Amino acid sequence: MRLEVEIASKTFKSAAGEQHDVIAGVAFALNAGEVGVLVGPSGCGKSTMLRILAGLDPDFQGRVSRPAGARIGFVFQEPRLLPWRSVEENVRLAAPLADEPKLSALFEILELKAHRNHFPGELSLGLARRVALARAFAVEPEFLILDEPLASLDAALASRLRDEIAMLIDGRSVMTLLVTHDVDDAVRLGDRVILLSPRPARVLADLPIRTPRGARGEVEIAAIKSEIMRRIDGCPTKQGGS
Amino acid sequence: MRLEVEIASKTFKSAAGEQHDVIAGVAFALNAGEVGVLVGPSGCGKSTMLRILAGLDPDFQGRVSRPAGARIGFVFQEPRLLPWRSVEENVRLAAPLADEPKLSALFEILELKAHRNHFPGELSLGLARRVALARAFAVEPEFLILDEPLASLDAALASRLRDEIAMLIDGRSVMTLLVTHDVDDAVRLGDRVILLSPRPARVLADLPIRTPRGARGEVEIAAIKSEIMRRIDGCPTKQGGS
Amino acid sequence: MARLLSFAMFVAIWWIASLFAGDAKLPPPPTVLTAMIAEARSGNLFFHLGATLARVTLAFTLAMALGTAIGYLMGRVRLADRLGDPWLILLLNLPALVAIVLAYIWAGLTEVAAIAAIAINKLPTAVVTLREGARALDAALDEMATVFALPRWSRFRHVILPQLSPYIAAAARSGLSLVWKIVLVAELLGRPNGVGFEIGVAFQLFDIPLLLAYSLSFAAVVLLIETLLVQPFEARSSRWRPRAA
Amino acid sequence: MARLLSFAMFVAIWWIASLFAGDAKLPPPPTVLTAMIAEARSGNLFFHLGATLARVTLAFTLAMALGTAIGYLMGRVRLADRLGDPWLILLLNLPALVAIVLAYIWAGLTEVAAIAAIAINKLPTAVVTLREGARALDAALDEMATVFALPRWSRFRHVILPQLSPYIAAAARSGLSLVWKIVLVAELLGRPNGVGFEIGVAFQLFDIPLLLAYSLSFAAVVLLIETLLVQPFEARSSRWRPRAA
Amino acid sequence: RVAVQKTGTFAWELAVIRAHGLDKQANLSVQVLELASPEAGKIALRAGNADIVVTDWLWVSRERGLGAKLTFYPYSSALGAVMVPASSPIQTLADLKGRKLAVAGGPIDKNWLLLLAWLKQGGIDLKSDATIAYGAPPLLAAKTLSGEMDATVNYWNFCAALEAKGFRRIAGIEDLLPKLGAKGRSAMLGYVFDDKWANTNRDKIARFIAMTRAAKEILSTSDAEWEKIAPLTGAPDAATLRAYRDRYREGIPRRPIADEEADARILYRVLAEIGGHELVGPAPELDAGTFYHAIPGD
Ligand SMILES: Nc1ncnc2c1ncn2[C@@H]1O[C@H](COP(=O)(O)OP(=O)(O)OP(=O)(O)O)[C@@H](O)[C@H]1O
Ligand SMILES: Nc1ncnc2c1ncn2[C@@H]1O[C@H](COP(=O)(O)OP(=O)(O)OP(=O)(O)O)[C@@H](O)[C@H]1O
Ligand SMILES: [Mg+2]
Ligand SMILES: [Mg+2]
Repeated sequence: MRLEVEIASKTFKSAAGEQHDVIAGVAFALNAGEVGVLVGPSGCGKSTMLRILAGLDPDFQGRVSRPAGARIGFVFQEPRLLPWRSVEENVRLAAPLADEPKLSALFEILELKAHRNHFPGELSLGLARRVALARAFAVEPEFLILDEPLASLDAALASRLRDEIAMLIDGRSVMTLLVTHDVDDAVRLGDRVILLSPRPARVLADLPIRTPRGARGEVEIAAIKSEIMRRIDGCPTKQGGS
Repeated sequence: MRLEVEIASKTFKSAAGEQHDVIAGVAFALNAGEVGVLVGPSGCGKSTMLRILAGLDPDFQGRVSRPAGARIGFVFQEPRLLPWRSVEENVRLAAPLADEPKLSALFEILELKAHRNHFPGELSLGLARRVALARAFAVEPEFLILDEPLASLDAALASRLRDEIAMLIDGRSVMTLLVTHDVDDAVRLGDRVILLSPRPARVLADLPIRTPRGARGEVEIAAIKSEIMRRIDGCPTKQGGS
Repeated sequence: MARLLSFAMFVAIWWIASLFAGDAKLPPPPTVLTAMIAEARSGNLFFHLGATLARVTLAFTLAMALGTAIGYLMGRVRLADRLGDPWLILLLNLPALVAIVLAYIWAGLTEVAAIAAIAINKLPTAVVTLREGARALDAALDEMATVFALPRWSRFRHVILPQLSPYIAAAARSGLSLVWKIVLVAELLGRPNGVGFEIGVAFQLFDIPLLLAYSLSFAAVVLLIETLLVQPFEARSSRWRPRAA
Repeated sequence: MARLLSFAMFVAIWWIASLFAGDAKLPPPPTVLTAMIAEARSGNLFFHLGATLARVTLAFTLAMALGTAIGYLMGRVRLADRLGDPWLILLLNLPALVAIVLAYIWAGLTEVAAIAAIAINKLPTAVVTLREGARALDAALDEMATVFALPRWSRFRHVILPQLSPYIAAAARSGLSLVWKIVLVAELLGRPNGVGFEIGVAFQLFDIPLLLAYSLSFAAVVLLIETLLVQPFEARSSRWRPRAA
Repeated sequence: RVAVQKTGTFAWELAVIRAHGLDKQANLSVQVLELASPEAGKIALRAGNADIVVTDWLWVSRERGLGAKLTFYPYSSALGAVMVPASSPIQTLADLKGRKLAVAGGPIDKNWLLLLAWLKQGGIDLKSDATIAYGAPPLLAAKTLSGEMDATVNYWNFCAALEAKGFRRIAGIEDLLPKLGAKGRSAMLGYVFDDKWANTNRDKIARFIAMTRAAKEILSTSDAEWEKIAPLTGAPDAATLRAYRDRYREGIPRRPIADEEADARILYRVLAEIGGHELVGPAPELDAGTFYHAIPGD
């Protein structure tokens, strides 16, 4: 199972009639069990690319070879829950095969136990995002797509969930694509970090991280982080701001 | 102008009929020109509190004295734009008094210039959030409420915007309430950091920062950060995870 | 409670109005009630009401089912909309009388002709409403359903139907009222029973109390169905909505 | 293009059907066209069409305006819904015939009575549709409008109206068709002109080509309005919607 | 002010009146309200938009019983007929047993009720012995023409049209009346107006009646006049027009009003018996004031 991406270009025609180039040549490949991380400025075309890779948008120039018939788990950038179905029903509808112990465990990890019977309109944004995560994990995906999965969560929970995601990916050979603005997350989770330019997106750098996730020391992580920061040219690191 | 908050309790009755206590006693005060930062775990009741403070939810136990008739600028946790109006119209509708140079400057800062005529459905989430920021700033608010304004933005842009927000607040005496999960943001922007417990929300600590925003050195910032981390008991810091 | 109050108010206003207008212009409630009871006693009321209800049920079900399907298609598929639109406007604006007369001419003075004619009259309004509903469907949820490979039925039931339901409710309510208006014409023109037939008779005799007795009986049946069946169901299925003040 | 094609198809099917059914059952297009041209020559067509259009316009505008306001209120305010609902169901299920007869008896065989009766028939279906629309309004946008203190008019125009617009479109289209059906009854029963009057005459004479000529003329007018006015406007105002495939 | 059905015979008369200036001679200003359906006239009268309409004494008496004081003056004795296709095996009314019968105007139509009453005397209950389709007169006429129905009981003008198309007239309803007790052709249709209005406009009514008599005279003597009003009748061919003309002429009432009233009284009883309470309302007898007597020369 392998994902091969070669998007020559993708343009949107806005309702006002203007042409917007969003992707201007992105090519990379991803093997089963690998985690690819996409990092790029806001509005550069990451979500657009994920939609293309998931097969939701056939209107682009280029070629994408996806594992045929693979179960996809997609955490969209917004929760995209069915407002008229309870939290539990939302998860069960996407994953009819998931059994009760599995769901219980997921809800436990994501701290959603008290909210099983809530409707999405009764959740905080962070809770809704966690439901979207539960849904994506419940389908036991072979291809996992995460669009900023840890945004809107507090630091403690985010760090716990990051570890859970890592565990999940390592446990089974899930092919994962992660979009994040958090370089720390990128380095701790990714096997390959793909840096994108501002719109229209091009690949600035494709950095493989060869040390296995579990074995990465703080020093190595800091080194890769500063390497990434350096590549995103002209960008002051967050730590050094103000 | 001063905000005084004394919420004894707030409960929601869910559609399934369960009672959910969301706030269990939160009291604090905020002066004009001050920035209060609310930090608390996801789902603890922060957004609920902001809605009460903005006068959107009168159904609670307690007392809130708000500056009467103050212009409010609210950045909701989701963008809440009118999908059928262009970016520019969305801003202009909320701020009919804003003139062209002002809008231009705002769009410039928020890197929205290319998207003025787009409809919200044609924006990335990060772009939409920036439009929501533009809208809140365009009204020249006397009371500014920001619910995770910098989520979904890349580190570089977020840091630049943080500086812009600081400048805006310092320039005029805006009373500001900020919700964030980023302790770094909290310490760099806030004059007072209010730590909240998990649901139902109580005030864990109300930490004033006496050094003016501009004069805070990296050392002092790190000290306050570790103080905050310590207070959020049992919580591993994000940096120390994995 | 509020419903009862409102109903009492209705009767009161009617009564007062009839006092002012005089018997000939508007019979007071007791007169109509007497007529209603007399018809009920003789069994006529139930016989005709039953006949009409059977026709209404059939035509309504037919038109709603077909209308929903066609409306959905026209809302989703651009080409279907383009092709179907002129037909739709034509059907929408075909007078009930013409449709019914043509149906009777072609299919004879039969039950089938009557029901088909009524259904054809109602169909386009259901299509038009559902088309708007289909156009307003949320693309984001659609993508979600596609990615998670929801089976066709589950997708229809859990993703699409709830979004269409306000449109279906509107089409059903106003559609029922339309069917009811048209069934009367159909019965008037060529059926030997039904409320429309009786109303035709009452009309020929200019018997206003009888006219009102039959009209109100039908309204009462619908009111009953609404109160006991439709509204509890609606309340249940819209629980998820944030409650308004 | 697709519209033209569809229209041509319609005429073709009609023609073929009339060949099979025979002149008596369904007159072929040229016969109807001849009748139409004859009526147009004599000026009758335009006179009656004009009279009916004037009535339709007035009654439609009245019913839509009032219906939108009441429907919005009932969708937003729980109490209004509770109080108004029984009345609504009653009005919905009041036969057109009864409403028209009562209106004529009270207000005389006047233009006002006719228009009021038609508007009253259409009103409840507009209310029912708009009520669903008002119930489905987005609370989040409402909060936004409150916080930013949008003036009343601006809030109505930019926040509420766009959300109601699919419901208004549905109510308008199906409502126009209802008004048209009812204006015919009203004209049949008590107006000395209008398409309904002519259709009544044609029916008494059982002149099917004339019947069709008048029916289709009206449909043609509506088709024209749709194509030239409504649809371009709709296309413009729904530009923001993500385009479907 | 008079209300007429645009396709009705009253409209023909009025056309003649106008063409010959009869209204001016009678010093009347006739405002005609043309309407498209038979029931519209009753609405017009009730709503006060017309002073005179044409309808039957049955309804007048019923309304009087219910409190609305209307009154009636004979206009036409033309009634419906039973029509069958030329080749039909039906020869007499008794043959209608077991056939498919189209009844115009519904179960309370006077033609139908009189037919029923007549057959009942012969021991036939057609209501249960035949397949009956009620419906709108024009539709049923068309249905009989197309052969879907074996026979139709219809209004005289539709019967005339059928006759012109070669249909056979089994019996005119007016022919049945003697057996039911009437002495002659009873004019069931008449001008109807309000008592009160009549009392204050006695003279006007007299002149109006005289004027319409003159018009009837013209129509009964002059064939050329029929050519002129042909477009009004909607007759598609000369044969139909001829049928209309003959039936119309037969229907002109020529009997003294007292005879009419006596017959009406008898027929009312017959109708009350067969049509029941639903038809005649609370009164079992023809209401005494139903007929208008103040016309000189009756
Ligand atoms: N309408 C409602 N009905 C029932 N419960 C609700 C409703 N709205 C919110 N809640 C509950 O209130 C709690 C607090 O929600 P709130 O949105 O204030 O959280 P938050 O602190 O903003 O979280 P986050 O950081 O995830 O945005 C949540 O547990 C949520 O489930
Ligand atoms: N339907 C559309 N029509 C026109 N332009 C669009 C459309 N959808 C997206 N775009 C444009 O494409 C660009 C990329 O959008 P995308 O959502 O992929 O960004 P992103 O990288 O995910 O950003 P973010 O980090 O803010 O989520 C944006 O500039 C946006 O304006
Ligand atoms: Mg994105
Ligand atoms: Mg929140």
